[in-house]
Amino acid sequence: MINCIQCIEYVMVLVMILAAIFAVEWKDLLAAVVGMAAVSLVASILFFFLQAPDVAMTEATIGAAMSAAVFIFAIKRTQRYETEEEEKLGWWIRW
Amino acid sequence: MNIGVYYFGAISLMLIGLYAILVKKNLLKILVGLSIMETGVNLLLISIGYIAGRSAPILSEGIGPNQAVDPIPQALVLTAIVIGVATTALALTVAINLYETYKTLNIEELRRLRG
Amino acid sequence: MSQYASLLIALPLISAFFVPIIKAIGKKVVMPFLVLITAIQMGMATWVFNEVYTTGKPIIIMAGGFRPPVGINLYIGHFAALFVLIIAVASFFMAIFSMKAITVEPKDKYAMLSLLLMLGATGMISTGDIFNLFVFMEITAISAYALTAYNKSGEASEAAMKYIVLGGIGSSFFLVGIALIYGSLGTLNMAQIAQLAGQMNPTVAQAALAMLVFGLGVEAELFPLNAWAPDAYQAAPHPVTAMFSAFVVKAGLYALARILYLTHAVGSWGHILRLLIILGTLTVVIGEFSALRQTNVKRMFAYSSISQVGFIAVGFALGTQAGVSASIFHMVNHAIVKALMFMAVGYVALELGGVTLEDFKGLGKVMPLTAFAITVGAISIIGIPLFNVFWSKIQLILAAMKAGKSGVIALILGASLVEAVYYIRLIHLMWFEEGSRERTRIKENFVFGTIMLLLVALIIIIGVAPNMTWNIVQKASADIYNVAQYIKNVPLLPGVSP
Amino acid sequence: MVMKRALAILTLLIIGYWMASALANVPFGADKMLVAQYYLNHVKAQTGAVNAVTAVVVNYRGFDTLGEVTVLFIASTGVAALLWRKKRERTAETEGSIVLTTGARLLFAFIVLFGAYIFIHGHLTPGGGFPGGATIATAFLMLYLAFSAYEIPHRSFEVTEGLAGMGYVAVGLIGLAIGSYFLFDWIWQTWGWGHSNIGRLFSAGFIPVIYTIIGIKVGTELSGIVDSMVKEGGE
Repeated sequence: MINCIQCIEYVMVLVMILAAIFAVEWKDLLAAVVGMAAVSLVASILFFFLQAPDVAMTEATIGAAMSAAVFIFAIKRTQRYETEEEEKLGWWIRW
Repeated sequence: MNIGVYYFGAISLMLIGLYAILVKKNLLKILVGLSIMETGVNLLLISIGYIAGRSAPILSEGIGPNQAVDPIPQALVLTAIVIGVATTALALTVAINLYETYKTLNIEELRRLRG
Repeated sequence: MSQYASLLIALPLISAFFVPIIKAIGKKVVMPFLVLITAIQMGMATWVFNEVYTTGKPIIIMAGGFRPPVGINLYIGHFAALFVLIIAVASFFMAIFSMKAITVEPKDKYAMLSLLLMLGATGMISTGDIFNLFVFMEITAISAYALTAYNKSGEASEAAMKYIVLGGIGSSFFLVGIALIYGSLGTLNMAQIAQLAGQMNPTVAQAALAMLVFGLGVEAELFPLNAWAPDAYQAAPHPVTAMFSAFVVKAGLYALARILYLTHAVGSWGHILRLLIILGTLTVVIGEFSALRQTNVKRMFAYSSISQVGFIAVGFALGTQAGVSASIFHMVNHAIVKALMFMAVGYVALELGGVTLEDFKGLGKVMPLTAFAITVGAISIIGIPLFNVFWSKIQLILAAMKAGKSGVIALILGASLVEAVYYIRLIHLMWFEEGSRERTRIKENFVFGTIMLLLVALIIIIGVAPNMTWNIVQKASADIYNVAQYIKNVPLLPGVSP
Repeated sequence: MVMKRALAILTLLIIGYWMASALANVPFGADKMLVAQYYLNHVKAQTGAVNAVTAVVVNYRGFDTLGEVTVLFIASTGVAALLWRKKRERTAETEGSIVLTTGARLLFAFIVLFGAYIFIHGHLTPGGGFPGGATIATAFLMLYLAFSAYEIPHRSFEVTEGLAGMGYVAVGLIGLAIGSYFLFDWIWQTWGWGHSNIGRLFSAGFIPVIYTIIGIKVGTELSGIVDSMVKEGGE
């Protein structure tokens, strides 16, 4: 028997995972950052469910708002789109 | 193996972030992955501190010491969030400097340019 | 009275915060201020060292006046006292070196960051709480990221980027390890973790320890996570490179050893030792062979430094007190030698503008004192008798013999052979070959020459009469190995236990 | 490349399975408190705070918080050091729309006040120095977005930041002098101020003092980071 609070939890976790996947896969970096902020926001709601209001507030202001703002400034000073090329394993693994 | 939905969410976020770090080539994308991974770790810590049926550790409004969840992981996560944002800001600064030198954020290109 | 040792943390912190105000007064004062603060820190560290080694009791600092499992405590035992002193001395020398070696603006930010790097390493070595260890590790790491990228060249930025990404992965892993330990024991205090470690579920313990080892592997430069190190060593400002090699990596190794031995009661401890021995061996092998084909001398020293770190990790992974003692002895010797060598290389780079092998041809005629210092360091690190590293390598071999690990002996001997090849090549280049360009003799800086000669003297003193240092080192290793004594030393609050 | 991507996913799945099998032994929702139970039992008497998280952050684990403040300080210093150029100025050309500019003027004071409220009441309600400081930084961020020529007075912000940090350490050192422990809560434990009004504003020893310091520091630091990121270097 699944009660309603539990459905909300399942839906929230699902939304969070989907947002994370989109944030990683979108080629438009601005959209990716918005996805990342969405992950943080949903996570902060989950923190509320887990009885951690302090953490939820901090995550919403610092984790979502400030870090997204800093990311957007960085995108403004660099480039907005990921260039399309074949993908290889990260370069710091190789010497 | 019975793990709750919160543990599942936290582990998934960490794996998605790690995937981005390992596979993606755009530096900003890698940093997005790092940030997602940190969120996952924070969620994991908070859900370890949760105790079923108890409320937030604010001891007014008739909540006694035996009716509150664990405050320590929450204090730890406060620290971890701030540390995460500090790392992100510094990393983005380094990325801006890299872009101004090489005019690209693609790590393969960076390797080639440096020779 | 002993609570005043908390000034070791408070002083660098408050002076780092004071730098913006100093800058408003006058920009010229910033670098002398850095030297002054590190000198005071050195004085305090000497006092603490003296206090700990004469009374034989560790100094326990309780922040906020709460007894340990409730509040955070600092534990300055024999090991921490020794290494806090080494950190302070190295920082003092490098602060003097920085006055000349740092030319890129903004210098006031450099002063703040290097003070905080010193603070982070000091805190990592002296803390007695596992999450506090994480916080100090992040302080060290983030100031190290910023200092690596300080020169703002493309190479420096790329090295810092590698470091940040690997460090980010490492710190996440470390935090997961902490979460698992906290979830199964309900405490974060190191002494209490050691007390309760036997109750941990072996699966959880194995996962948690592996996570912690990987998380610390970034700072401790163990194999899969040390790809940042050569780049960062090469691109960072010269005093910063010396500080990295002299104490940042040591702090990481210490944390590794401390956590490893605290949890020796858990069921799956043997697996973790085996993991660490494999990682250490790979670190040595890859470091040595990469060093062999470098043409940039600073990078070559960086690889050599990495392989020494591998020795130290292998020594800790032997799981015996002899192994721990040998490793700590090697840490001390390596700190001295590498501080000397990176400082000398940095000085050469400052005077000649480059550090490729080509620049080092005929260095003996251009900068004889510096060339002499590098020669002594190189001879020492190969492991020639009457120099300090010889004794720690011998101790490592003896410890491996006692533990019955013949593979480790072969590893150390083989690696020493490879080291001999590239260091003797360098020495030959410096003294017996003519440079292509005609260069006149450079008048070497008196202060830097004095520092280098001091370090050379230290190398030879330890090499000729190792017994005094060896005694100190053995006390320090008992501090790490003897966990029962560690638990007894920390005044745990009696009410808080299951 | 599909091959490498599959390999990465496989590795990640192995790590995930391994972590999940460890976590299965740390059951979700169970009572695992040891030290935390002590905190919950004694928090009101020992620190005077109603919000246990705040007490843990500022009193019991004050060292961590000092470190955390330091980390943020390093980040803002590092960002300023790495983006340092001879001459730097803002390059935004378009002024914000009339709605944004008017709104920013109106809201600025309210947001700053709200941030101050959050950090002053940290020992009573959720929140504290970090979210409060971030809220204040958001107000400055809004000014940056609304006005193309706006700049924070960064010289004085830098000095404020340093002074706030020194203030934190100084509070700790006063504790060392009065109560002989670094970061000792002298206002609550030695002077015994506010014991009679737990749950109201003037209680909880030095928690409001430290949270005010942290709030100011975090606010100036985050605004400083924004300032460094917005301005581009000229030649």
